[in-house]
Amino acid sequence: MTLFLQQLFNALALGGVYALVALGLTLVYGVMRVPNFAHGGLYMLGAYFTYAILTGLGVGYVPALLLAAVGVAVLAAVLERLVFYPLRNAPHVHAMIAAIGVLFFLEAAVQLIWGPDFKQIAEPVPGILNAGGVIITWQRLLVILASFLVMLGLNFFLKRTLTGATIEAMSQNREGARLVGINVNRVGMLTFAISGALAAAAAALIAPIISVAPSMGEVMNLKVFAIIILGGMGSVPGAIVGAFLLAFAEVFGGFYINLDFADVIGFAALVFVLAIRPEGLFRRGT
Amino acid sequence: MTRPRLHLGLWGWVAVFALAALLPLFRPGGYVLDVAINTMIWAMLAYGLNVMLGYTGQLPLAHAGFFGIGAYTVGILTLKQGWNFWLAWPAAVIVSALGGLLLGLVAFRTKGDAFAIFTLGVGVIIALIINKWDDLTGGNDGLNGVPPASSLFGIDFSKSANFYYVALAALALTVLIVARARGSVFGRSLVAIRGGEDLARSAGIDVFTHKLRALMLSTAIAGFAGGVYAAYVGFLGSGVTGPTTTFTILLYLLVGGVGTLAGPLLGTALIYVALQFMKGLQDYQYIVFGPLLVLLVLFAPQGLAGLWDRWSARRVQARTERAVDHA
Amino acid sequence: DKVVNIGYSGPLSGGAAFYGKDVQSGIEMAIGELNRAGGVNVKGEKVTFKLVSLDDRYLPNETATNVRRLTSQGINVVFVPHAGGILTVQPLTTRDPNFLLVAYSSEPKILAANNPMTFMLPPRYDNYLQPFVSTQMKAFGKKLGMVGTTSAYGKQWAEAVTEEWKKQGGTVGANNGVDYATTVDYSSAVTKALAEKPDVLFIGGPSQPTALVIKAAREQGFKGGFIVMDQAKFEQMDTVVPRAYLDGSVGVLPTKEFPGTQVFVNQYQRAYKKIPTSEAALNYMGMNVIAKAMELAGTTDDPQAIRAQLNAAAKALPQNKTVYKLTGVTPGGHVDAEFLIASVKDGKYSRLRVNKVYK
Amino acid sequence: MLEVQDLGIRFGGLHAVRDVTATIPAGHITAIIGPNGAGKSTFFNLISGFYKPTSGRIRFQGEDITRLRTHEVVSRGIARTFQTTTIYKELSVLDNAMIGHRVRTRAGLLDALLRTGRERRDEEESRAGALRALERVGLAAQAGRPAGALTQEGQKRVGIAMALSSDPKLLLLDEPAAGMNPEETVNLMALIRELVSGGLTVALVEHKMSLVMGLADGIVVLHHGQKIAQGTPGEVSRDPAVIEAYLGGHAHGGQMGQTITATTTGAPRA
Amino acid sequence: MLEVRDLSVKYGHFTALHAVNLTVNPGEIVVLLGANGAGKSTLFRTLSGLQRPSGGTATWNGMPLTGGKPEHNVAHGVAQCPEGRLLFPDLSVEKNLRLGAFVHRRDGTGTARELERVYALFPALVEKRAAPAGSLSGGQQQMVAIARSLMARPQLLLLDEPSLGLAPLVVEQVFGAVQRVNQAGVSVLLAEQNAFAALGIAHRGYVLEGGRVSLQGSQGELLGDDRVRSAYLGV
Ligand SMILES: Nc1ncnc2c1ncn2[C@@H]1O[C@H](COP(=O)(O)OP(=O)(O)OP(=O)(O)O)[C@@H](O)[C@H]1O
Ligand SMILES: Nc1ncnc2c1ncn2[C@@H]1O[C@H](COP(=O)(O)OP(=O)(O)OP(=O)(O)O)[C@@H](O)[C@H]1O
Ligand SMILES: CC(C)C[C@H](N)C(=O)O
Ligand SMILES: [Mg+2]
Ligand SMILES: [Mg+2]
Repeated sequence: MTLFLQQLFNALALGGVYALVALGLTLVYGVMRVPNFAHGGLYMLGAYFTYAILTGLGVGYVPALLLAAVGVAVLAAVLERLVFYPLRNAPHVHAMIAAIGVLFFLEAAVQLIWGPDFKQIAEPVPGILNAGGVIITWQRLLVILASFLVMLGLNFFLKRTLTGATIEAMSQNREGARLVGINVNRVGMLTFAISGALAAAAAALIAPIISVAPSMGEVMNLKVFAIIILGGMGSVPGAIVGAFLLAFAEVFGGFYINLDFADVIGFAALVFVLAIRPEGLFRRGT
Repeated sequence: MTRPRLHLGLWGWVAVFALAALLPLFRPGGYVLDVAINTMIWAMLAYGLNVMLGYTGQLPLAHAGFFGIGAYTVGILTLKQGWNFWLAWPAAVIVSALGGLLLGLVAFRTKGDAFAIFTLGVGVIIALIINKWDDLTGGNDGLNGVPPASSLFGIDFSKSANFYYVALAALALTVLIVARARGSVFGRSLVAIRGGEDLARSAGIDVFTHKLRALMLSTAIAGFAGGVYAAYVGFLGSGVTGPTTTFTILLYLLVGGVGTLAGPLLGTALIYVALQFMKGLQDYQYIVFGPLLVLLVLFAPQGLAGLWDRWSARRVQARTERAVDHA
Repeated sequence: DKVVNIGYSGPLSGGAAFYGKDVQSGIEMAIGELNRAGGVNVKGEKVTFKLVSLDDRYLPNETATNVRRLTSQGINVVFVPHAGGILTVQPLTTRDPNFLLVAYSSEPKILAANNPMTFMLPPRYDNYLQPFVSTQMKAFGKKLGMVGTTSAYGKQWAEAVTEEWKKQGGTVGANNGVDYATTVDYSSAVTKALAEKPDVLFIGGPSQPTALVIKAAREQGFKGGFIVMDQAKFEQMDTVVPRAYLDGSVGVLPTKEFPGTQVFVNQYQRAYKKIPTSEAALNYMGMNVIAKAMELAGTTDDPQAIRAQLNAAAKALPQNKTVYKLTGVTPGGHVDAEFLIASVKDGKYSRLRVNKVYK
Repeated sequence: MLEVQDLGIRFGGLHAVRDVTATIPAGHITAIIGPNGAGKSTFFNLISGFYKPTSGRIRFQGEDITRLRTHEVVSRGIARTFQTTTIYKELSVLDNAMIGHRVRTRAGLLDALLRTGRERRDEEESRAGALRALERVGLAAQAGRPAGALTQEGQKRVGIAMALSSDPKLLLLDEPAAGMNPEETVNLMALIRELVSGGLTVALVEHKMSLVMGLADGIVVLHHGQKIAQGTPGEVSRDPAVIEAYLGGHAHGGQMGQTITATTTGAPRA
Repeated sequence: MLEVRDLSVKYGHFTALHAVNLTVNPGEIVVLLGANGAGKSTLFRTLSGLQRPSGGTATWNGMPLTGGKPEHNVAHGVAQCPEGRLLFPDLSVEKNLRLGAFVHRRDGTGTARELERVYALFPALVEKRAAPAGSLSGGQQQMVAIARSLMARPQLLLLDEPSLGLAPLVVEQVFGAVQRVNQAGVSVLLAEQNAFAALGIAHRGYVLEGGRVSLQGSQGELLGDDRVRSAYLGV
């Protein structure tokens, strides 16, 4: 039982991070119809920004996280302007290839600036919490809490604010959004910025647990794409549910079945679900 | 808007292949032949992808997986079962085609982006299975020492210069097959599916079966290319069967021109060679290559074939304008 | 004056770039020193060197293409730092044109191929097994847990260590190996391994992830010992986790703890601002041996002749170029150098004895 | 010719078509009318095999086609057009029509690769069949042009030609006159009449009462997925249920079913 | 007042509008007749700022509408109910309507008042206010589209074929609503195939043929014109 609880916390932390990264991806897909393969690059950049701010500015962890989120958000908005906006009417493959180009560039640039070696970010609250045999590090607790907080905030933003509604409106009908007076360019940039900020926050949260390396975005990329398909492309609740499903499949699948196949289990679940529900778990109405 | 065509014409193709056949006569270094053979292998893969993306309008991102299935079939049969390459190769084509059939039965329940990413998931799984099935595939170690193509009619194909002709013939056959498939009653139906599945269905086209056949053709070509690869490189690792390879091939195709007959070859040759040059840049190679990709999609969205079309259209226009001026 | 190009094909981008760069730095440093000293004297001609590096992203097929490219540029010596690539290009060494393959990998299969043109630098990893296992079994107990990486190399290691552990009378738990390259969070793998209550954990892969596995294990209350695969380096791990976490581990002795490596360590740190590991050190030595062998053979473009002089060159290598004590090169093409392993106790390294050495 | 019995389909909680029993007699023009969302297009989608009904059965020329897939339905002789004009705009008019003829050909991938006799025969036949269809809709002269370059009305005809080249016995037209002006509508009516006199059976959905009343031999009225009336145009336009649900002020008088009553009434009538 | 002067629009090489001139005076309903592809929607899209003209001007009370910024046009009182409705299908009817008032987002009470007015205009929407717009029938969706354009409190309403695909009964309702909106002081430019109904409520009209204005006149003049009668009224 303690073992189960222990793994539960592991899965929750992992799922929280997956969810934050996947949410940005699904928003961008929903609004811009761009399968943004550079998203993993933004996540990776978030970790490096955090690292650079921590070591360079000497500020605390939380300000570093926020600054990194802002930094990546700005960068994502610039990317939207320079790359994806001009491609908004092109077939999806084009945006996809461009996104891959961006990913290549980001990875190479980071390797050039910070070197190919792994960077380490110290845990802001080191140590562990031992609750009746269930051992959880403070950082994991922080990851879980912070990711839930961010998700709640995002949900409030999308459902309860007019700006949030403009994002949803644009994801459903771009021309219609323009006709009611929404500045779709601004919403597009805003969406990219939000997705960048979410990815960066996720990276900053998990960075102290994992190691930071230029290629860290590639693995995340595959996982979050699996997640948003699982959840239904463009669906916000789908991304969250998909993220936790994948995390649970990986952790518990690895635990009860075979660790060697932990990664396969996630994708196998994806293929399985899609074979039964081709439109994903949360299909968007038409 | 019509798709660019980049017509070489029958004689154009004959000329291209005749010229290519002369290459080994100049006794170029092993490297030139290596690049040429690699280009041909990847171009074949791009042709296979084009059958799906260019003609049928579906983007299967498990393509490299089928390349891997073909390559490993040849590798396992020749290395472990002692088969002759010339038997193992057709077997690889059949196995990949059957793999395509299995994939299609499930994957064609999804459409559009979901299909693309579903197949991406399958691609990841294929690569992972190849990676984990140690007993069969050698797992992470890979299969080392896959024998080169056995001699045939007294020709020793372990020599690069001779094997070059095998690759060249395979590429020629691929182009021929793809051209025939495209210009047929069957091919027109694929184009109809690309243009709109519901419409194609209501026009009486058995969309599912056509997509399935197209996917099988596509994966068969991938397996065909995989066979050449296995015999040529002599080593098989799971790394090359994953999504990175698929995306690279997609890139070649996009650069050349999706849906065209010359595009896959053109794009592969250009990018593969350009990447070889860029290797010298080491740390800077992707700093250059990444933005190059972006610029390419931004400014030449139809690929080289599109540029060619635009250019020749301008020439035609200029000519007619001149004619008008003189009149 | 003549400039001789030396080839290198290794991972310079992607997940393994870190490793590939360390190897590259070692070769580069050797070349830099040789050139600054005016090069070497080959049959009365001054010869300097230039390193031509190509990225292969750890993919063997890319290695093959790179090697063909390098050799058709007239390059006779090529360094490759991964078992997969080495095994792939080994058959090419004796085809036209011949070249000397400098193999940086401790995989014994490389020697088993009996390739006449291979020059293998690191000690075979099977040397480590017996002392690692006996030390840890004595110190902690008879139950071994497995959390190694699942790379080709890692799996070989895991198998070998399992066999040795059983041979010495211990029991081995389920293999919980994870791919250190794709796993986001190691703690669930560690939790699973620890559920079997092992006394010793087998771990290892690249240094940083390995350190994180140690961290996860210690945080979850693991008090036992670690057997650390030779790919992971203590000197890199202790920048990631407190030295105290490493207590009770056995692994390769950090390069700077070797007697007589001070010169190399200082110069390397000055030049590259990186931790000097055996990646850099062994390749540095390898390059120097080759330069010396060219001198002795009186040729820069006959790889057979150069290969024939490797043993003599190793023996004649000046003291200041020797990082690890070098006794020669075996007829099979393997460097016969000192290698040291250590266990960590109270933050200090203490060397372990090796009884029988495989060459 | 076509009989449906207790036909129904539900989407989630919505019963889009429910217990519809009706016949489409051979050689006639049958119109399906009803308010927006009544289930008319869904009804067509059921017949043409696009949707699988959740209840009921469909018989065509005595054969049960309820479970057949779309292309099988087409091969039995039922062709359709879509509510919004859908054709292959980037392909030539001829190609569009040839695609429509696919169902009458058998050449597959292997035939294509081996250039068999069947491949060549089928290609010839497709061309001939397509040209015949273009002839019937009056587009033979435009065969080589890209379909997208044609006028809206021309594109509608391409859509019909595509349907015709599958040699159908029954043609389903979903709002063929939507967005057409009266002049074009009259031309379309003439075309439909011609097709019927050539032996074709036609069923159509249309909101333009001018066309419906001027063309249909029989009318089926759907409302909330159910059939609320069936009969001749005269009968249906006097049916109070139809007037209330659908026709409003159009039941009597008005030029070709169009009135200017809105000017004066303003408020919707009860 | 809407003034369109020599407005031309090109799609690539194809010219969809050739130097079109047209005015809508305050308080007027002006109908735009024309065959399919005559350029009606192109004109509307241009007036909304969705499409850039290749020449000429369009001004609303002196302010140019052709700057390529639809949000600017909406904010200045020119709202369009587009062909094809362009609703937000997953959002509720009410959210659709509220987004229609996006340009008045600082004025919550004004929006609330307007919301009540459009509900009064289209009572059928009241019970559907929480339903996703995509689940409504075609006619109801058309009402939402018109209501949404009204939420922007336009002074000029551009209606592009509001009767397309609607049941006759619903067409009546829609035209009735347009008339009431106009009576409340909103100028209306209305494109229609349904020429009879449209001319019935319009003050003046234009006929567009092949991207050119071929005819213009008052309601009576157009209803009496032989060409109009044969081509658009089918008489
Ligand atoms: N694929 C579907 N999924 C869910 N609901 C659907 C689907 N297709 C149609 N519907 C619903 O079924 C009902 C009937 O739709 P249908 O398209 O048949 O109406 P119609 O009579 O053709 O209307 P119109 O005259 O506006 O074209 C509508 O409420 C519609 O929203
Ligand atoms: N985006 C576009 N690209 C190219 N051509 C276009 C585009 N939109 C419209 N056209 C062409 O411009 C012409 C005018 O089209 P428009 O949609 O304005 O006509 P309309 O009068 O609104 O017709 P309808 O009654 O069918 O709505 C048509 O020939 C059409 O094919
Ligand atoms: C530790 C290293 C010498 C082994 C190397 N990573 C290989 O792939 O063989
Ligand atoms: Mg309909
Ligand atoms: Mg229009």
